[in-house]
Amino acid sequence: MSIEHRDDTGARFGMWLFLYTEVILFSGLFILYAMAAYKFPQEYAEASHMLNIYFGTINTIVLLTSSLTIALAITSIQKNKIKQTLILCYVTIALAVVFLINKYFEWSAEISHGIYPGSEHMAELGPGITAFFNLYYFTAGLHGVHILIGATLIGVVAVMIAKGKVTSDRFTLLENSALYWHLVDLVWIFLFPLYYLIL
Amino acid sequence: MTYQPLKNTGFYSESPRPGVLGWLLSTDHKRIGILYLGCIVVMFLVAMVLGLALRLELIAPGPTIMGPQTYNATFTVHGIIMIFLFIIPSIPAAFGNLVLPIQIGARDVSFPKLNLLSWYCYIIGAILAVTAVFSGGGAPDTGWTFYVPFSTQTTTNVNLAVTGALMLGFSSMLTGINFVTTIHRLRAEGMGWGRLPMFVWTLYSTAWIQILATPMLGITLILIVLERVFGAGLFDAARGGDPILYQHLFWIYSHPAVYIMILPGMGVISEIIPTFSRKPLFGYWAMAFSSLAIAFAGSLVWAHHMYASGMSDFAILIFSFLTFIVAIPSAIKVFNWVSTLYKGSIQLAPPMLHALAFIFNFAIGGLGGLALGAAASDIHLHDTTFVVGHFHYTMFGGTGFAFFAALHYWLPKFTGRMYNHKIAVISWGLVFVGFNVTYMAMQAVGVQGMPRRYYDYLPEFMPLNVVATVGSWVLAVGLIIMFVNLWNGIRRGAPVGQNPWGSATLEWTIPSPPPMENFGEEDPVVTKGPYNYKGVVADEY
Amino acid sequence: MSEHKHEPVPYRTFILIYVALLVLTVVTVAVSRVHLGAWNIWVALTVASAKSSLVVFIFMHLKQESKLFKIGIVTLIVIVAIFIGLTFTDVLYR
Amino acid sequence: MNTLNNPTAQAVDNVLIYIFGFSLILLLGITAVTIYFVVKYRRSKYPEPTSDVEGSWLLETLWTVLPIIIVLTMFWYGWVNYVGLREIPADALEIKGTARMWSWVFEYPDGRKESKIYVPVNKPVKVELYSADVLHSFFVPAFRIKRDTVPGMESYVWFQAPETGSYDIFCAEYCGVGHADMITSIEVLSEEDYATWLASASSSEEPRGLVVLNEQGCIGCHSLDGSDNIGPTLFELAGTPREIEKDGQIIEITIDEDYLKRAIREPEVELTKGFGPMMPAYDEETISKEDLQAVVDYLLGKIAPVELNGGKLLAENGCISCHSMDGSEEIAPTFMGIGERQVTVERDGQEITLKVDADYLRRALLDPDAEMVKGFSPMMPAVDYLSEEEIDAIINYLLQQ
Ligand code: HEA
Ligand code: HEA
Ligand code: CUA
Ligand SMILES: [Cu+2]
Repeated sequence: MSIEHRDDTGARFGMWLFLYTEVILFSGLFILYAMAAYKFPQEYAEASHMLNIYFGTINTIVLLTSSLTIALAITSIQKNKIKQTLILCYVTIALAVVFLINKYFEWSAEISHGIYPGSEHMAELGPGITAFFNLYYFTAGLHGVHILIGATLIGVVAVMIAKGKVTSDRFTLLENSALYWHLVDLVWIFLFPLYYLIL
Repeated sequence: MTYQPLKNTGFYSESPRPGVLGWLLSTDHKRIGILYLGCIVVMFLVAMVLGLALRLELIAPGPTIMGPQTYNATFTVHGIIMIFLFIIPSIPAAFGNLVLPIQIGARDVSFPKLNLLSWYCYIIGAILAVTAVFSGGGAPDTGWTFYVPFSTQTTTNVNLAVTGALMLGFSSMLTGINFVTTIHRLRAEGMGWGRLPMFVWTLYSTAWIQILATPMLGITLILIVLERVFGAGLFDAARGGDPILYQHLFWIYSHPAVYIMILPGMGVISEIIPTFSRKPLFGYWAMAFSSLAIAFAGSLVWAHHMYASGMSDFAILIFSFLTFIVAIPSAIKVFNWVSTLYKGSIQLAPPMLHALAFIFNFAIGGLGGLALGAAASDIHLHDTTFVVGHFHYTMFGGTGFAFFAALHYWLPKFTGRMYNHKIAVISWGLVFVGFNVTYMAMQAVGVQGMPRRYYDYLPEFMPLNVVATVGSWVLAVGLIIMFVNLWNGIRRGAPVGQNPWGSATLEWTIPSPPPMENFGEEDPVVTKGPYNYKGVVADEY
Repeated sequence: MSEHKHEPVPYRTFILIYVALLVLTVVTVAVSRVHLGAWNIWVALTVASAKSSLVVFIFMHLKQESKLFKIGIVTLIVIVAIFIGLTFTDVLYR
Repeated sequence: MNTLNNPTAQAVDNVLIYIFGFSLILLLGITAVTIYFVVKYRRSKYPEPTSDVEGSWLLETLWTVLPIIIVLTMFWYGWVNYVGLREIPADALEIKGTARMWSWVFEYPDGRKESKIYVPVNKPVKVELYSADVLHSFFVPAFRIKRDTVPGMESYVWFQAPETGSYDIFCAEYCGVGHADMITSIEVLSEEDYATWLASASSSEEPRGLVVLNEQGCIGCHSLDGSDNIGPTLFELAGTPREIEKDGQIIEITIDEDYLKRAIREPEVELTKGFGPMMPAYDEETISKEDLQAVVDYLLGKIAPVELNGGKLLAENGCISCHSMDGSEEIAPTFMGIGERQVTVERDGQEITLKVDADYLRRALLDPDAEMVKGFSPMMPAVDYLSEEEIDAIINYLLQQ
């Protein structure tokens, strides 16, 4: 037995541990959110009204769908349906792109309203609202970065599937990038109500 | 002494790739361990020289060898290097990598490539931190705590330094993930949880802290950079932020971090004391669980750094209470170490001397921690040089000495050569005395009320400061002798057999230095506990 | 290393979960439009937790994983709760 | 550790002594046992261990429970005493303290601003703490009190001084280059001195320019005595040449009114060579036009030197606390009517009687013990720290009594 022995469970466990670190990373921002929300309840409600709930909801659905497709991809690779798997991966990536485009429109709309960190319009809106939007931009921004990483990961894995490096009995890489993608979804599941839905 | 070549050179000669690349691209845990060890020791020496400079400045009131700005930059860089580049990776990354897989009977860690990656993160972090000193707006002057709003306003090179710290955090995190997985998945046949050497237990607890606390540092530092670049004002009161929340986020990582520093050290001590008493570690399970307890309770006490910050009194009540609770597992450990000596057969070899010094220093540091943990007394002691004394006692007197102990204990194993014992003992004496003189004086002047981070002070604080500075010279001499002696040992010490100390853990059952893949053809099967010295004999050197 | 291969999860399960998630999404949005004062945030969080547990257990296969994985998750949640909770002891009583 | 008999210090010292005491016992105990074992069970004496106990749950529980009890007492004692530091006596005198890089301003109920705290003896004092820029910390070792000043947040400390005297205030939270120089003091005055201090609307006596320099904390970085520390000194500026750095290049100028005004309103534009851009800009709100003029005039020496007031000096330097103005002579001769008085003094052994005059008074001030007034014991410190002018002022004042 050599060191290149194979330990899929170990690999998955390692990935989970990595996801823990991601959760803590975001929890830092959620701590800041909670404290400010306690300090400025009214301002928070006001501010979240300024966000466009339709963008938010659409993106939620987009992400949930992408989560589904990547989950299906794993089953289909286990069933050794390579072609189907690839398609599911591509759909997932496509949805990621849709999400980002959507975000782009949303942000450009807000920025055109002069709502962005450090703008003088924000300064006029007062501390509570400023705090809300600062956090909103940083949290959503960090989440966006994760979307990019996740999509790239899935892209790489897709290539490896096509090349036959990832197969029906050696697909831990796909599983792990899927896990990562689900985490991105999880973060959004909390981000969405906290920023778009509080009244 | 006359130079004798080694009979086998183990993993130094066997390598898929020859030459430098064989090191820089190696995924072998021993080679990575050596890489870490080298960098860490260099960083240590650099930061030590800075520490010496700090003491020199404080030998008299007023600017003696440097002005305020230089002094602030010096203790900041000293602190950053010592914390992020020396002490946090010191034992886990260096000795953890070298020893852990062998001790559990594995051929490598679970993710060798990740392991190499984490070393590169360390190097990048180190480079960023060093360039921060010599480039742009000048060396950072925020203190290693990067407190806002000062850290977001100062014109010095904070961004680079912070990014460096970020990379180092990432490196430490990856090591943590690697170790937890390794310990869960790669234990050899028969290596049940009850047979893990205590060093493995402590590394396991440490790894969990590294995983669950480090990301908080990540986000905090990211926010500082964003704050400086976009001027967002997340911690700016005028814009709905809260400077004290920064301190919470920072300490949520940085208090657990102090247990990242001490736990592996405790592990080393728990290996050495049984070995040199030829007697099982007293209270194995108590020791194992107290390690986990420290890791867990350690994440509940962060705000004891903030009693004077304007935090709510209720929080002070809670955190003061929890702080005292976290002292208990440490107490248990101390008592168990001492009991291990009882009716043993004690040999005062250099590693053992360092281990005993560890107990003494750590006791002083920790008991000092109690005075800091109590609400009323901390109000007086907070941000005085007493705190500086406290953490040098725990970090240097504790982890530092554990690091020296580990060097004296394991270097023969991984270099195949033995250093000169007489000189080792002498240097130990000097370091021990110099250390205590230096930091006892520092603690005393702190109780008198001298604030920390002062390059200049009132005359009444002078006598003790002089004592401390003189002490640091003794310390310096001792350390230089120690490092030179170790270096000579590595270069041309007498070759040693596979078990010079008569230890019972697995790493001593294979040649020194160990071969690639550690164990021969078939995997080891463990049949006895880590501290069962029956029939184990130390071979001559 | 004994590698127990767990059976592929049928497509149907995933689809059902997906539908459930969509329903829950609609629910939060709907609830958030009616005024419940402080309750809104709690409802929102409960639903979010429900959604995330669905994702974690089914989509992420936690259901099939060994006990170790589950203990890990619990630890994580406890730690996050501690971080947020203890921070509140300051901010709430300042 | 000098235990001071003031409430806050007592509270803290109780805890310190309790914990340090316990710690010492524990440390000595543990060390003693360790050394005993190491010596007794040394390998030369016992080649093999004489026992192979693996542990004892009895002991484990013992040394888990005992320490818990010990530390809980420490915790509770620490907490109750801490509460004492936060509960302010009702009749406390309130002073508003603001920290800024790198100096303190203390505002009194009557709106007067000083860079020191003046309080009457034995009166509880509450200091409300604010910060104008970054974190600082109000630390008085003698009273064992410390509290950060946080921008956008109010906090406080309280203390009560049973003895007159001067107590150092440090800044204990790191705040940049000036951190170590951010030192001022609490002046605890006797009832009557405090009264005189209140009466003497002190600030109005000094030229307005100097007052502003003190209030705004300029003195924190710019010395008045010619020594450069964080900022260039303000000593004898008029007409002196300066190398300044303006957008990139170094130019030589001679200091004049406009330059000084620019240097205060927008310091970062023209930097004096060798100094970093650290000085905050002072706009109309902080320093009004008039004050700016006053400052510049003062700096350029355009105003008559201050008329030193001997009476005030006596009060400030605490002479009044021993030498009364009303004829009473508990500790030392009274100042009342000292101008035309005969005194009998004891000079190296023999007694002599002499008429009080300028040089007698000078001798008495600079070397009090050489000529002791009959019936009084030597206890007065030589006031040689006073400047020539100040001593003259005092002497003139006394002779007029
Ligand atoms: C290795 C690092 C390390 C370790 C192990 C510790 C251990 C402890 N520390 Fe320390 N600490 C630091 C590193 C460390 N610390 C650093 C770096 C800072 C300053 C950061 C900065 O501001 O720059 C700091 C600051 C610090 C503060 C804040 C001070 C201030 O700024 O106001 C406090 C306050 O509670 C504290 C408490 C403690 C306690 C209670 C322990 C306990 O874990 C100690 C437990 C150990 C013992 C109790 C002794 C051994 C036991 C016995 C001898 C048996 C008998 C004991 C009993 C019966 C109880 N530490
Ligand atoms: C592991 C951690 C560690 C270690 C080992 C040390 C070691 C030392 N430290 Fe420091 N120290 C910190 C961590 C550490 N420090 C931290 C975190 C801070 C807080 C920073 C902040 O406030 O932000 C601090 C702050 C700090 C201060 C307080 C600054 C202030 O608040 O005003 C002082 C002052 O004396 C000091 C001194 C020293 C000294 C004299 C040593 C001595 O132990 C050094 C001994 C070594 C020598 C005397 C030199 C030996 C020479 C050689 C080994 C060979 C030479 C090699 C070459 C020439 C290549 N340190
Ligand atoms: Cu102000 Cu330190
Ligand atoms: Cu701590």
